[in-house]
Amino acid sequence: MKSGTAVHTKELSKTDPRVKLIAAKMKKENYKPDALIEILHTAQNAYGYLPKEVLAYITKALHLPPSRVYSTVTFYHFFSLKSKGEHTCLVCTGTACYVKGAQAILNEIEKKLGLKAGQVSADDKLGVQVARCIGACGLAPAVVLDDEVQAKVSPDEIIKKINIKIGTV
Amino acid sequence: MNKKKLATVWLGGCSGCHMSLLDIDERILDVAKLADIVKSPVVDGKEMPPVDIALVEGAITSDEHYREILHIRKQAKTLIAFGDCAVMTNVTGMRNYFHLKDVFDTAYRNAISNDQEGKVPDHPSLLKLNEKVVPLQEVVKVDFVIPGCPPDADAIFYVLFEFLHDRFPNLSKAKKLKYG
Amino acid sequence: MNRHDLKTIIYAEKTKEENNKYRHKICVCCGASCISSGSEEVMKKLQEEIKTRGLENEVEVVPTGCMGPCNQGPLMKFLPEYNIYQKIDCSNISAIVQSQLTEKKPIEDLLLFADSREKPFLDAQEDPFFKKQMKIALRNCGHINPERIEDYLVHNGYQALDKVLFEMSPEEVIAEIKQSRLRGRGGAGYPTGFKWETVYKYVSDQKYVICNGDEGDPGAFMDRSVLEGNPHRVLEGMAIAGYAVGASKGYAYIRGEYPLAIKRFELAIKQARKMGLLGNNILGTSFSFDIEVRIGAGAFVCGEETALIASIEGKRGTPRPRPPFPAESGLWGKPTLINNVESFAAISPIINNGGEWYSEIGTPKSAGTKVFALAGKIKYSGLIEVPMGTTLREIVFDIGGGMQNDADFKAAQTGGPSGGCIPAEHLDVKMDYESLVSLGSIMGSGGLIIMDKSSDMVDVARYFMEFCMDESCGKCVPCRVGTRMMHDLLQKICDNKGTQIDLNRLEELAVYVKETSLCGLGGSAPNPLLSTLRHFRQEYENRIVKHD
Amino acid sequence: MNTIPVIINDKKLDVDPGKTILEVCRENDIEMLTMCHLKGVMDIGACRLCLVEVEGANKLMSACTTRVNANMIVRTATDKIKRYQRITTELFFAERNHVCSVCVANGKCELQQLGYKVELDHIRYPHLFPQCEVDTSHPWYVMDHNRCIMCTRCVRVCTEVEGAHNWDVMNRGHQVRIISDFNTPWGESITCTSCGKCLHACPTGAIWPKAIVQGQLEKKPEMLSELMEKRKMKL
Repeated sequence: MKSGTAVHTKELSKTDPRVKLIAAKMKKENYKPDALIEILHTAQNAYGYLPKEVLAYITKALHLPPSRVYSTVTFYHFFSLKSKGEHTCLVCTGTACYVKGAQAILNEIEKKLGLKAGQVSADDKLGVQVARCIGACGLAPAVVLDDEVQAKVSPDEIIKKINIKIGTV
Repeated sequence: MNKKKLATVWLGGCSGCHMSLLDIDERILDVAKLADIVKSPVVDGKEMPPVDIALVEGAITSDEHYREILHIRKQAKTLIAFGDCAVMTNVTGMRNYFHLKDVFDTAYRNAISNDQEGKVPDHPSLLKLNEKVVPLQEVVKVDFVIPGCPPDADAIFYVLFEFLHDRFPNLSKAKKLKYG
Repeated sequence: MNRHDLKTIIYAEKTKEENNKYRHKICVCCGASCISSGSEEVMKKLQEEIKTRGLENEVEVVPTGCMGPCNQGPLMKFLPEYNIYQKIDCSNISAIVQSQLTEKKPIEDLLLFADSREKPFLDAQEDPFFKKQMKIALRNCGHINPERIEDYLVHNGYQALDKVLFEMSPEEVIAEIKQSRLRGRGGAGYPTGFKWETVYKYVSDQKYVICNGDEGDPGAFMDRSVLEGNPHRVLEGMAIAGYAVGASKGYAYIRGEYPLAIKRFELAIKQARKMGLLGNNILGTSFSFDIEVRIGAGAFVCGEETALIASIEGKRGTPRPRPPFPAESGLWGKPTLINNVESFAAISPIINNGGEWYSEIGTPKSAGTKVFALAGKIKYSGLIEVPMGTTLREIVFDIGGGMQNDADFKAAQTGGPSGGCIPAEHLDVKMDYESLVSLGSIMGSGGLIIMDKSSDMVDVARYFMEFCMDESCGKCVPCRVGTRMMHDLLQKICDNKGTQIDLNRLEELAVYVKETSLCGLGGSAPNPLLSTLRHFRQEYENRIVKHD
Repeated sequence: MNTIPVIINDKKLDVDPGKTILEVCRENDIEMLTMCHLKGVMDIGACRLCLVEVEGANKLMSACTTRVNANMIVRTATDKIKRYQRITTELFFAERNHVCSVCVANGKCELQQLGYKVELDHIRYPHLFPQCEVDTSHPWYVMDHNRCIMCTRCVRVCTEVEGAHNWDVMNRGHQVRIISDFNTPWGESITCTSCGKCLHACPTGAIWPKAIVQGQLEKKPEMLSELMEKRKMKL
């Protein structure tokens, strides 16, 4: 069986401020299909990811074929169809960070926390991701912990910081 | 002219290629004039002596096949991958899309027809399946390939006949290239 | 606003600057890198300190764009002395201000590179890191507040736009750019003037100008720094291009990973619109031009121009075969000019100083300067700008201060995943388009990663191949399957399981993918592999299983 | 109409300007290998089988997307091109799970024919053996991703000919897959009209009607091309 997403999903609440945000953005862009990516950015910022009912909502409003929206969403790595966890740990694996030990950080996270890149912990507390380059090469190796850049970190340090975040210390 | 020595071997396959070999019918007599079949599932020879030509059916699926193909390579002057399984794993390789453990579970533990015991056989005398099935070329140097599932008897005879006359066959030029 | 109004504003701002009541100017680097190491906190603390000392009327504190030595941040610069302090700790600020402003002498121990040079240079301009550089694209980065259009205006901002609108015809602008011999800074090095001329020649009711700021090479941050440090310069370049080719609409496509650059560029657009430097009838002329920002969503292939166009149109960023080139049929099928951020940043100095001036910088075939993002196992990493033709040795050992821990230089990777490596025996190679190609590498957008003996070149090739495999759009067969196949084979060799046959297959596939791929991503994906094979073949051979 | 001279494989031809190299070759019985091309729908130049050498061009050009110019000199069958066509075919076979012997399209498959044409007797590269789904949710049809070569002919036919846009492509790189709607099981699609055009557009045994078994598939891709021609005439 296919594990897909049905198009018919529950309606979104019109009073949800996040829905209002997306509605306003679509109106501002005149419901033009070419603004799809801009609108997806707005939705992703509001929800942290792109829930299926939000995609269905946008698809309907822009009169786009569902597969066209889904194909665009899955093409760009910025967009996520899954919740990324309450706290996020983004390990930069750009060349400079790679040369300076990004892999060791990932290995340590896997060893100590049992999470590989792209995974979210069972309790949804922590999500681990990798970035191709966050452009902070002078600070390599760099890790972004909940939007905060941790510069020149060692594997031990980052584990400590994560543990403080998720409250296991 | 000295008679050549010919062997045919059955590894990870369904023996369909050997059936097709038998389909060369009376032309087997032409082959017999030029070569002795010294080892084959259809004759009595069980050891693998040094041979001029070895037709190998089937892919490499286990530790036993692996040892066997290395031995065949040592013994054979010309090693021919015989049929789609030997050439590109074909049906034998269809388990490669899954983990071996899942394959065993499906066959022995979760199958409707099992006797409720659901045990994966593990007797030491049984061969051990490799995680992935590979075609012959991944393990040894292969001198010629006859694809097809099974290859047509005409194609098999053509290839044998050419090799037995010390010529190098060309299936494509002979319009006998076929898969499936 | 018309031309006269603009002149009035500039005059007023300049007068203010000349009658400067401030004795000192303190620049705090607020590039993304320094912000990450805490420069906003430094900024706040510094302002408090100035206030406590009652110096608000004597000292001006300015947040600026990137100053260059990014791994020494946060950075703080005192003008006019040009003393730069590095790795500012908030607890030191009081002492620094006391020493600089009251005792009139710098604290040497805290100056830039004090911990790594025998003696730091008091005037940072004398430091080889800066002395060997020549800043054109980055000219005002690190000096002006990127969030104030007035700062840019005082530094000759929008003078070039003014000049082309009132004194030059589009043909003359194109001729000037052609004379400058500027080549596209995005990587391929196509002559910018010719590109402009081609778009200019197509007749259409609508044309577009696109600024490619989808800097995707891992290890490259030139465009980000320019956009963050001096967004108006890029904006001005785009407007001039719009005038020259006859476009009234521009798009700036900026990576989603650069929120600060997006914020500052959007602010710059707002400010420029307000001043009448964007929008309808710019400076009272009949020329109208407006810019919209489009945010990238994390796809390296969108740096390829046809993929970028698809992305702006709200679709999957997959490239299409060329011809037709975007100059003929681009965004929504209209003639479209696409240039890189750094190329646009070079336009206004060329107009102000003349094409001839620019063409005399650099080498005969590669004119001008190039910005590099210096990173890896080097003492001073960061953002630098040098004349074309500067040798790799000068960049690594003079500007970069040599190797970290004085290790031996092994190789430099240029052009990221599309480029190649330069081994130690070619340290004296001139950094220009042709010389790099002759070594099997490319200029690329300017990422420069320095590696020492600890880097395993087969693993480096595997790393870049993995990148290309993940970033392949999946449209054409050679790139979609070929990069995966090459990656798997490289992984096998890295795991010490590869054979000579695998190596042969790898080489054959590399040439095949290079020649048959639909776009530049696939066309250059084998470059790191081919160049490491060329210069470090032994490392591959050593990994190979020898069959009996 | 004025014609322009071109030279293809050392043969001088006078052809209509505006045509693609592929069209010109096909009209003049010059054999061209293609996979993603389907007459009547937009060409995308993705399979790279129709690459030709054009004198003066610094790279190989896809014949399906390149228009002829006056005095163009084209070569379609050099050793290099033949070698590359073979590698492309090998990569097609190695990418997904093509088992001809159990396939509905066996004997009528365009990929199989391609293999014979490039004289491919074995694949030198390791097979990737990806895990692919078989979508049997549609009442009449099956979508088997094991046999899909990502030519996207179904996507283009569904969008351009039928106008339904049920199909599209998700993900990128080697993880691309054809999807209906939001990666919805085909049988639950709200856009599919069940017209069956994708079936005939598909060059392999990836899309097929449930009523048939191994080796029985009949496809009529030329019907789709004809349909587009008829529509043009009506306009």
